[in-house]
Amino acid sequence: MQELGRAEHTSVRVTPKGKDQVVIEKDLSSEEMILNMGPQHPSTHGVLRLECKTDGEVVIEAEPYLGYLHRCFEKHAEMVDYPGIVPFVDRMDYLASMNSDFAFCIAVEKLLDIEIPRRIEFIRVIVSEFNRIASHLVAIGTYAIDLGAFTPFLFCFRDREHMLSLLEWTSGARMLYNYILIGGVAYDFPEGFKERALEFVGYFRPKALELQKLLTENEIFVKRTKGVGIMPADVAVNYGWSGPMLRGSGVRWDLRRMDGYSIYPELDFKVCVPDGRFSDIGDSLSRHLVRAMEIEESLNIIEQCLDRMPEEEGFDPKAAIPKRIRPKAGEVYGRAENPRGELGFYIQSDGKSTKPLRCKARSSCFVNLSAMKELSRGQLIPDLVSIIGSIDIVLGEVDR
Amino acid sequence: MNASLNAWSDALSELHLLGLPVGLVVIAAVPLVFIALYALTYGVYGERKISAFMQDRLGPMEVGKWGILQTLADILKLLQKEDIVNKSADKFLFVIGPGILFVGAFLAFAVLPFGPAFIGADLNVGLFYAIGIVALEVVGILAAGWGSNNKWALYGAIRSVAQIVSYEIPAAIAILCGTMMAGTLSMQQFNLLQQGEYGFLHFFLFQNPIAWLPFLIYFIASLAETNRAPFDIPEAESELVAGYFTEYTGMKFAVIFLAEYGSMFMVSAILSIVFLGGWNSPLPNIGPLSLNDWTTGPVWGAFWIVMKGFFFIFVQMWLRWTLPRLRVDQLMHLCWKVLTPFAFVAFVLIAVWEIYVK
Amino acid sequence: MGLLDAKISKHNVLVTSVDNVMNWARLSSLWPMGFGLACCAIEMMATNASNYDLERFGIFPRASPRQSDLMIVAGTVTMKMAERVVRLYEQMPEPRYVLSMGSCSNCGGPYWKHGYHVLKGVDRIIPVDVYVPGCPPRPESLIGGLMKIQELIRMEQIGISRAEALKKLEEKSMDPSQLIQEARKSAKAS
Amino acid sequence: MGETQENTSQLPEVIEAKAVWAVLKEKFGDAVSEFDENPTMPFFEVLEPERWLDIALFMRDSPKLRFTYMACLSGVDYPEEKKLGIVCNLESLGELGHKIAVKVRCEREGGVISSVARVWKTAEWHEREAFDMYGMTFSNHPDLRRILCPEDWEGYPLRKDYEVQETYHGIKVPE
Repeated sequence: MQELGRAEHTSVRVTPKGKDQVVIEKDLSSEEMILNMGPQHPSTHGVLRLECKTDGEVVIEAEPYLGYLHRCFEKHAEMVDYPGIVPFVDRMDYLASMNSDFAFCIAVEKLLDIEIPRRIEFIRVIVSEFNRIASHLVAIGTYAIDLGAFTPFLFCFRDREHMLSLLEWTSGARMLYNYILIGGVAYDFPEGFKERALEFVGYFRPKALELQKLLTENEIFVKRTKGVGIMPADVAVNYGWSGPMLRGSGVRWDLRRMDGYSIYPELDFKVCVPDGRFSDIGDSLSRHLVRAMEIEESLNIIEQCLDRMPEEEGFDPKAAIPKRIRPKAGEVYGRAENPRGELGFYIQSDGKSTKPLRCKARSSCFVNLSAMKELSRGQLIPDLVSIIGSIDIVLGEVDR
Repeated sequence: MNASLNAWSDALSELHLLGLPVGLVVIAAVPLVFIALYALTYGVYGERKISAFMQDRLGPMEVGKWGILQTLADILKLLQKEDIVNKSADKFLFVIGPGILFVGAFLAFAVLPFGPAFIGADLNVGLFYAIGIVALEVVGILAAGWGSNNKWALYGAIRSVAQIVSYEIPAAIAILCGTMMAGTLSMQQFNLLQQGEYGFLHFFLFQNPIAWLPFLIYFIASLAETNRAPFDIPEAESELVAGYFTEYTGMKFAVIFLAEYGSMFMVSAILSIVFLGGWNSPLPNIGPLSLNDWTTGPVWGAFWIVMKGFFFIFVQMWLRWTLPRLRVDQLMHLCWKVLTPFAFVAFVLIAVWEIYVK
Repeated sequence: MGLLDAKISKHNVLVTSVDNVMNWARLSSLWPMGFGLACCAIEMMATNASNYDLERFGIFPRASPRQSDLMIVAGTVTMKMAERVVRLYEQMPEPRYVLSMGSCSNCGGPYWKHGYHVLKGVDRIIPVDVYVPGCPPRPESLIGGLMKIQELIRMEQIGISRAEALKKLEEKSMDPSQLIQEARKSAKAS
Repeated sequence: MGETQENTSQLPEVIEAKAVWAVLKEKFGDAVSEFDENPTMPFFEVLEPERWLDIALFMRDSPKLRFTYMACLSGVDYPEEKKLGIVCNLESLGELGHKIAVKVRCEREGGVISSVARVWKTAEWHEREAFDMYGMTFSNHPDLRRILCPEDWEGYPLRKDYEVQETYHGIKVPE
C-alpha cells in the first residue's frame, strides 16, 4: 500500500448504491471515537450493548456485547423436570411464547415418540400463528420507532392487544402462557372462540393494510431502509440465519414447509420472499416486507385451521399427556419456526431421571445477531439503528 | 385606512391612568402574555392531545379537566428537580446554552405584529431581524451540546448546527421572494400590503403564480430549523437518546423545551405574515355580505394571526406524528440539492414576474 | 432540632399548602425512564400504548435518565446489568422514585433458586419504593403501582423523610381481605 | 451391511445421514467413529478433535455433502468420562437437504477442540458460548472471550460440578 503521509487521512465508504466513495481529508487528523450504545438505549430493543468505533457519523465497527439478560435457561432446564421447563421456555422469547413452547414440545415429543391428537395440533397451530402475528406487530412497531415514526408503533400495539385478549381468553395469561404442554395443551378453546377469532381476522385485514400504507409505503421509510444492511444469501446461510431474516435474503426456506411438522403440510400458505421489485434483496426493507407478508399468511393459516378443525364433544386436551415424562436414553434436536427464525432444542436424556441431562436452546436471535458486526461495518449511525431494528432481536432469547 | 387603524393603537397608547402609561404597557404586554400562555400550556398540551388523537389514545386526562393543567404540572415539577451539572461539563457553556436558546426564540416575538395595533417594535428590518435572531439558536445548541461533555449530546449538537445553518439558505431565499413581492422588510408593512376587501385574494400566496414554491420551501426549511420531524435528527430519540439536551435536568430542560415551542410558533407566524397576510382576515367581501370588513379589527387581527400560526403548528405536529425521520445525509441532500436550487429558481421567476409582468 | 426545622415540622398552613401544590405537580407529571429489561418491558410498553395510555396521568417516558423522575425496573436484573442499573439510578435527579415491576426484580422470581447470574431482587442494590407483583404484571397492576407512587408523593412534606412518608402510607392503606369481605357483603346485600 | 432388512423400518433421515457418514468414513478413516442410528438425531463422533476442522471443511465443500448450514452447536459435559464435548447439528440447506449431527470430545481440564468459526460463521458465537459455559478452548478461534457471563465471572456455570460464587463485585449472588 502506498504511503499516504502522516497528515493525510483516507476513509472509504460504501454508499448504499454500492459505489465506493473515497474521501481524502487533508491536514485533518480525524480520531476514532468509541461510542457506547446501550445497555440502556432506546433503540437496542432491551439490554444489548454495542461498542461502536466511529469516525464522525460513520461506524467503523460495532461490536455487540451480550449477556445483560442471561437468565440461565440451560441451567434451569437441567434442574427442573420436563413440564417445569415450559415456563422457562416462555420467558425466553417473551414476544412469542406460544411458538417457543411449540418448538420445545416438538423436541420432547420427538424424544418420547408419542402421538398427538389432531385437534390439539390445530389448537397449537392457531395459537402460535396468532402469537406470530403479535410478535411481528411488535417487530414492525418498534422498527418504526427506531426510524422515528411513533404512530405506527401505537397502531401495532393497539391491534396486538386484541390478539392478546383472544389468547388470554384461551390460556389465562396475557403474555407468557404456559399453554402448550408436552403431549397436549392446557385447555380446550373456550365456547365461541371460532367466531371471535374470525371476527378479529375480519377486523385486522383492513388494519394491516392501513399500517402498510402508513409505514411501508412511506417514501422516507423506504429511503431509510432500502439498500441498508444488505446480506447476500450465501453469507446469510453461513451465518446461520433463519426465518424472516433468511427469507429476506431471498432464500425460500421455512421450517413450516421444509420440516412439515404438525399439520402445516396440509395447509395452504406461501413462503414469503421479497420479489426484488420494491426492495433490494437482502436489505432491511426486504426483511421488513417479509414480516409484513407473513402477517397476511398467518391470517390465512388461521382461517384455514378454524375452518378444518375437528369438533369433538367433551374433548380432553390433556388426555395424551403422559403420566410421567421420562424419555428413554437418547438425544434429540427438535426445532420449529419461530417468528424470528429457527428455534431448536438439543435435549439429551439419560433415561433414568425426569430431568434432561442437557438442554440447549438454539436461539434464532442469537444467531441472527452474530452478523451484526459484519453488517454494521461502514454504516452511518442512523443506519446502524435501522439494521438492529430489522434484525428484530429479543434479548431474552439472545441471552437466554 | 392605515390611519384609522393606527389611531386605535395611538389612542390606546396615550391612555394614562393615574399618570401611568397603562396603554403602552398593554400593547407590549398582550403579546407577551400570549406567548407565555401559548408556550406554557397550549403548545405542549396541544401537541400531546393532537398526537393522542392521531394514535387512538386520550392523551392527558387526569390533571385538571381534560388534562389542561398538565403542562403547568410539568413545569412546576421540573422547577423542583435537582439541577445536576456534570463534574466534567464545561460549566459556563452548559449553563449559558439553554439561556441563549430561550432568549433567541423569544426575542423574535418583539417584531411580531399581533394585529394592526399590537406590535412590540415595528423595525424597518423586522423580518431580517426575526430570521437572524431565530438562527441564534444554533449558538445555544452548540454551547449546550459541547458543554454537556456527553458523546450523544455532541452528536446532537453537531448535527443540529449543520442542519440549521444549511437550511438557513433556502429559508432565507424563500423569504427574499416574499420580500421582493412586498418591497419592504418591515413586518407591519407586509400585513398592510396584503390588506384588501377581497380577503385572501390579496395574500401574496395568491398574488403571484409562483409564490407557492417559496411558500413550500420555507415551510419545509422551517421544519428543519425548529428540529421538527421528519428533520428531528438532532434530538432523534431512537438514535441519540435525547440529542443535545441529554444531560439537562430540571428547569434547564424545561427552558429548552419551551424554546422549541416558541420557535415553532415564530416560524409559523413568519410564514403566515409573509405569504398569508398575517393578521388580515382571509374572508372576502361578497356583495352586501362584507365579511372582510366585519372580521377586521384589532382583536380580529390577533385572532387571525394566532389562528394561522396554530394552523401551521398543527401541520407541523401532523407531520411529526406521521412521518419517519430522515437520515443525516438525506437531510443534507434535500437541502443542498433540492431545496436550494428550487429556491433560486423561485427567486429568479418571482423577480421576472415582479419586474416584467406585474 | 434547629429553630427552622421546628417551625417547618409543625406543618403550618403556609408550608402545607405549598406542599400540596408541589406534590400535586410532582405526582401529576411522573416521567419514567424508558428502561426495559425483559418481558415486563413489553407489558410496560403495552401500558404506554393506546389501550392503557399512561399519558392520561401525565406519565410520559423519557429516554434520558436526567429528565426522569421514576425508574421502572421492568424485568430481570442480572449480575452483569446490576452495576448499570445502579449507575442509571445515580444519574437520575432527586427527587426520584423506583418502582420494581414484576417478580424478577422484586425477588428474582422463577430464577430464585438456580439462576446463578440473576440478581435476587433489585432492592439489594437500589432502594425501591413500590413493588408490583406478577410475572409479568398486567398493565392494570402497573397502573396500580404508579397510583401507589402518587399516593406516596402525596404523603411527602417538607421536613419529613421518605421513610416516614412510607410509614404514613402504610398506616393509611387498608387490609385487602377486609376490602374483599366488604365487597362480598355488599354483593350479597344487592 | 447385513442389516438390509432393518433399513426398511428406518426413517429416511437416518438413511441419508448414514450415506453421509459413509462418505466421511471413507475419506477420514479412523478419525470418524461408527455411525449411531439414533432415530431422533443420527450422529457420529470425531475421534481426533484436532482433525475436526478438516472434516468440517470437507463437509462444507465436498459436492456430495455440502453442509452449508450449522443449525446448532451445543457444549456438553460428560463428568463420568472426565470429558467435555460439543454437538453440532448440520444441514445442507437448500441444496441436498440432508442432516447429521457431529460430536467432538476433549479432555475436561485444558481440553482443546479446533474451532470451526472459519467454516461456519454461526460457530463463532456458539463456540464462545460453549467456552463460557464449559471452559473448553477452541484453537484458532478469532475472538475467544466469555459471551454471556461477565468477563470476570468465576467458574463455568454449566459444568455439573459448578458451585456458584458467593459475591460478585460486592453483590450477594446466591439466594
